[in-house]
Amino acid sequence: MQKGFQYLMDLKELYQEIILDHGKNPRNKKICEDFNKEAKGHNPLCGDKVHIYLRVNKDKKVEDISFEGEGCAISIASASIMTEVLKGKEFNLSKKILDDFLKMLKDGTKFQVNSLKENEKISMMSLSGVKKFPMRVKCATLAWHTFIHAVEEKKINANTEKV
Amino acid sequence: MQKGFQYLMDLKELYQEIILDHGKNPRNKKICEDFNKEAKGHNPLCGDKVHIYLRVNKDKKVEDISFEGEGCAISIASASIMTEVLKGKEFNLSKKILDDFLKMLKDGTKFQVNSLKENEKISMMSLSGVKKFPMRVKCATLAWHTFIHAVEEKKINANTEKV
Amino acid sequence: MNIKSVKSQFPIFKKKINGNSLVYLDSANSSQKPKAVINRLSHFYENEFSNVGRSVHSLAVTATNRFEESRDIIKNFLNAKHREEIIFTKGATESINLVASSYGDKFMKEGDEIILTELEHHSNYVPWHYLRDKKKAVIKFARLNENLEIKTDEIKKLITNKTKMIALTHISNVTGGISPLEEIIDLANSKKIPVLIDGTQGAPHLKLDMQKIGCDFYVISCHKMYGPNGLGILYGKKKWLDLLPPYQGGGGMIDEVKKETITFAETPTKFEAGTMQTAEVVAMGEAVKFIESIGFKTILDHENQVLNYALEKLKKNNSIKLIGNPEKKASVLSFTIKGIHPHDIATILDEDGVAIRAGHHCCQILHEKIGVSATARASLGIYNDKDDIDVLDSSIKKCRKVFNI
Amino acid sequence: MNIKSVKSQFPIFKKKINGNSLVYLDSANSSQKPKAVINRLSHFYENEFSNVGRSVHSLAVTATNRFEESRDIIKNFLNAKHREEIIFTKGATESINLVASSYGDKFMKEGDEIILTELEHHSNYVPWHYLRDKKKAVIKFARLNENLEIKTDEIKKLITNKTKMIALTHISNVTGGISPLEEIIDLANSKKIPVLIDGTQGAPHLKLDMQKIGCDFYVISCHKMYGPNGLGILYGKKKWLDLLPPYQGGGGMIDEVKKETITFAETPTKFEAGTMQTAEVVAMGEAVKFIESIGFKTILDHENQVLNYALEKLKKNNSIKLIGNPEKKASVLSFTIKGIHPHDIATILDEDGVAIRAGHHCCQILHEKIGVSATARASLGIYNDKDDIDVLDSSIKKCRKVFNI
Ligand SMILES: Cc1ncc(COP(=O)(O)O)c(C=O)c1O
Ligand SMILES: Cc1ncc(COP(=O)(O)O)c(C=O)c1O
Repeated sequence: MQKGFQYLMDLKELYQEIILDHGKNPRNKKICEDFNKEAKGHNPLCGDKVHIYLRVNKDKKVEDISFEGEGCAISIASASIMTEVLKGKEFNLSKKILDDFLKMLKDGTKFQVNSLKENEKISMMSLSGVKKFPMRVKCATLAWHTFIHAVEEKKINANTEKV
Repeated sequence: MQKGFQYLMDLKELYQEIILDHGKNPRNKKICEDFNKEAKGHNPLCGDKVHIYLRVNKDKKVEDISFEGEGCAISIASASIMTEVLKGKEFNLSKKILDDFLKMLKDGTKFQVNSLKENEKISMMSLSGVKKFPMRVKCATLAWHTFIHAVEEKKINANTEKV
Repeated sequence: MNIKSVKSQFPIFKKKINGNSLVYLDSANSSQKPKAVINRLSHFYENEFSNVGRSVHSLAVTATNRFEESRDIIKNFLNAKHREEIIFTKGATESINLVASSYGDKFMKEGDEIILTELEHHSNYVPWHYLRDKKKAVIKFARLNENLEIKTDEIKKLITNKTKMIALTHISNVTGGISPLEEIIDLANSKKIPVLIDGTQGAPHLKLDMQKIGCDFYVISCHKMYGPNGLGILYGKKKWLDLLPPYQGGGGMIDEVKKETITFAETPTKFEAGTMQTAEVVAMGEAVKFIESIGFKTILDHENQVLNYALEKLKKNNSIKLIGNPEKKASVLSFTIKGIHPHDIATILDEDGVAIRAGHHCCQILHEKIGVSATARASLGIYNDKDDIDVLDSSIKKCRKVFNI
Repeated sequence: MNIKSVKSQFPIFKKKINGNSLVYLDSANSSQKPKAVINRLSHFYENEFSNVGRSVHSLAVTATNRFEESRDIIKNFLNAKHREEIIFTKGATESINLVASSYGDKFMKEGDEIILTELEHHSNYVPWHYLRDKKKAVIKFARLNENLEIKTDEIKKLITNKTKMIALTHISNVTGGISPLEEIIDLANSKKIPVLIDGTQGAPHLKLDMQKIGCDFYVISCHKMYGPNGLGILYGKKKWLDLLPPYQGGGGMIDEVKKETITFAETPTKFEAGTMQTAEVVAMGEAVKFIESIGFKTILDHENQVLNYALEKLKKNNSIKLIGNPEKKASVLSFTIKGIHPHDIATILDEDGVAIRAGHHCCQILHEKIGVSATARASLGIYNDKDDIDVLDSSIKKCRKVFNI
């Protein structure tokens, strides 16, 4: 039962209050006004879908960001958290934050980006519980990969099968 | 070694003098004159090939029969023996003889056709050694199946894969 | 049926999942394997292994005999008329690709129509989609009724004199609904339209009789019926298999090869290109023996009991919505819980050792129809019992706790 | 290399054939399996079995991880650049069919030319023949020299600006000749013509490095390299795999499915339709580990020693004619004996437990060229030693006795 107990703890960590909150009441879940970049993402195995909208200014700053989509608590919470964290940030910084996020999910490394605010870190870290649930990592990363597709204006949809 | 010895005996039975003789000096290995029926047969697994030629008269009697082909001792001997046995016989009788031959190879049953001469029986029975060598049964039956194809004027080649 | 003794034949149930006994409710995805099948594989590799049909040495003779014996076992199991009607493939998916490609190449032209249903698995749609692309053919989807059942009338409506194929599933892998094959095949026969049955979910749960069913093609995946991975069966009426061109090309399926021309062997050989899955074919013979050792009637009775028990129990749980309500149903139970995504359900259930599947189950058309992108699915095998359902039920209740709803 | 200890890892050698020890000289047909591979299969079925990539429960996660780990193992084994360049198929035959179909559909048109050689196995001809039929393409066969070797010049001669594919074998399954890949691929690259290498016989006997070889496609059958039945590998350069349309359609390889349109996943997923051979893929990882545990250099040295010993010995036997005399040669030895058909040879050798193959070895074009319809073939695996060759030699001598010549 030792292992069963550990797993229960893992589950509680996976579905932290903050995730459940973002999952139930996602922020920026809409089509943002005057968006000028967008991309769709899809996780073919479970059917999770996300559509990211960005309004980017000449200085490559994300003035506004929003999403639409459907999926599990993890993927919706992750998209919601992402929009909160990346809004107002520059492209290059965004990419670094994304790297940090992916690395955290992969091997738990600490964030490299210094400018992240404490609450941003906390909300990103709330997703670190997926580390113990390998099949759920794709749920947590879908929105982020799709963001990159939007930024780079890739023609093909983001597809977690690939990444 | 008991089993090894038995097998050696089986081998001697398979390659009886009479088989080796027909294999080395096949009878009726040519294109017979004025043939009016023919068929090709093929064993795709080993590459054995046979081409049967028949001259049949109005009374459905096999006036002449011959073959060309290449293959192992068993298949050549079998074709050679077949031509000797079936020459001069009527279609219907030939089919009965063929049935007898196939049954002998399958379960060793005695011949039903009474009119077979002793030397015909002996040469046909010389092929019964293949019973113990299942993969070689197709070699022994190729010519016979092809004969039926010739008689029935089937469009497709006889193919031991099928039978 | 003594479920304990059946279950004990499946080694995997000795395993603990997160400290709990395994409650395997994902058999529609792939079934677990009995010891006899696993042992047959090992035994074959350890004692009898050789390539089949291509050598004359003793090992090859044995292997070839075992291989062809399996074909006979399966022929009898399906009550096919001829052994040449049994073709070994990689799986149901390849079987359907084979038919769509070979039949399509030979018999379809621009504007010809294929009738599918909204219930089909992607494997019974994508290959026809290729054909649509290639031949400029038309695909029509028969609509399901409110219970998500296939109704013969809906198919009848779509038939025209251009209809060249009707392809539908025997049992839905989402609703568990059993299709009215008899009616549909009678209808199709009367119009001389060939019918392909996707039997991937049918074969593990229903007694099959090809001569009685009367379909032209029936496809099976062995891994869903207690058999090995990587093996499928295509049953086809001999009259069709004789007519169809070969599918893949390679060793073993030819008659004669020259630089300018190639002639092909006859069925089943012409459809079995390259080295076959000898060990798997032999092991599949053992899977059929395993099924027959219990008996289909016993299996059906048992699975139906467990299914009905599950339906009763889950219907009492107000937070659950069942997907589809077919009158005739077997072994599959899909559902959603308001406010909790199926993926999250699956993760939480897994904590208790309950293995279910979440997603669209390769049926996106159906999911689009019902307006959800994913559902949770519990599906039964011969080894499940009412205790499994009790664990499922209490585990489902836990989901709401984790989600605080 | 301690041959005794290697051989002892293969359970089949405990078996007696007609009272004798098994002398297995049919590895070019299919190799025997080491205990580790057989055990990995059983272990997977008994402890880890689940369908991959389609469920989120623990078993499925484990199975998916094992499956994808195997892809990595194979990627490293072949030194491919990307893991997406490794596609699992049913066998070499399917791999070639896949390329011929997908590449052909997209890149070939009427009058385009494919260059093959007279040495090719039917599996590397029939799929191109289909393409010839379908696209009205042209197949040209590069001629072999008197030693039955492929020469780059003969290929060069055939190249025109319509040449769209060069497909040839790495090692011949009849002569054992090793093709001059480097030269040929350099030539093809300089003309921007893609090259497919049939590595079915190459992979078990040579250290492979895809980035060094530089071919566009390389195909492998796992059952010939100590791995399980029913599994093949297609290596393809990513730039091609990204461009090629999918092959079979079904579950798992799609992106989104609607009634009118379907979009597909990316490589390798788009080429892996339907339920994959999970257990076999996992076991293949073990086969690679087995090979690597001995080391390719050791294997090569050992096999070459045995091969040279065999060549020496058989050349002394005047009644034997060896087929082909390639300068660079590996592991295969085909021959004829005047007056005795290869089938009869195989039957007589089998008496002594010697398993060889007799026939055209799926190379009818080659056999037509040399003017015999069948040859006898002894082929080596890692488990053969000089003792095996001694038994072979004395057994061959016996043939003449049985035939009284
Ligand atoms: C050179 C060569 N190519 C292709 C093949 C086909 O391999 P498989 O039958 O495993 O698909 C073989 C083996 O039969 C071979 O020896
Ligand atoms: C109804 C149905 N059809 C077809 C398939 C495809 O079977 P496979 O993936 O084994 O080829 C499946 C299983 O995934 C199925 O449930």
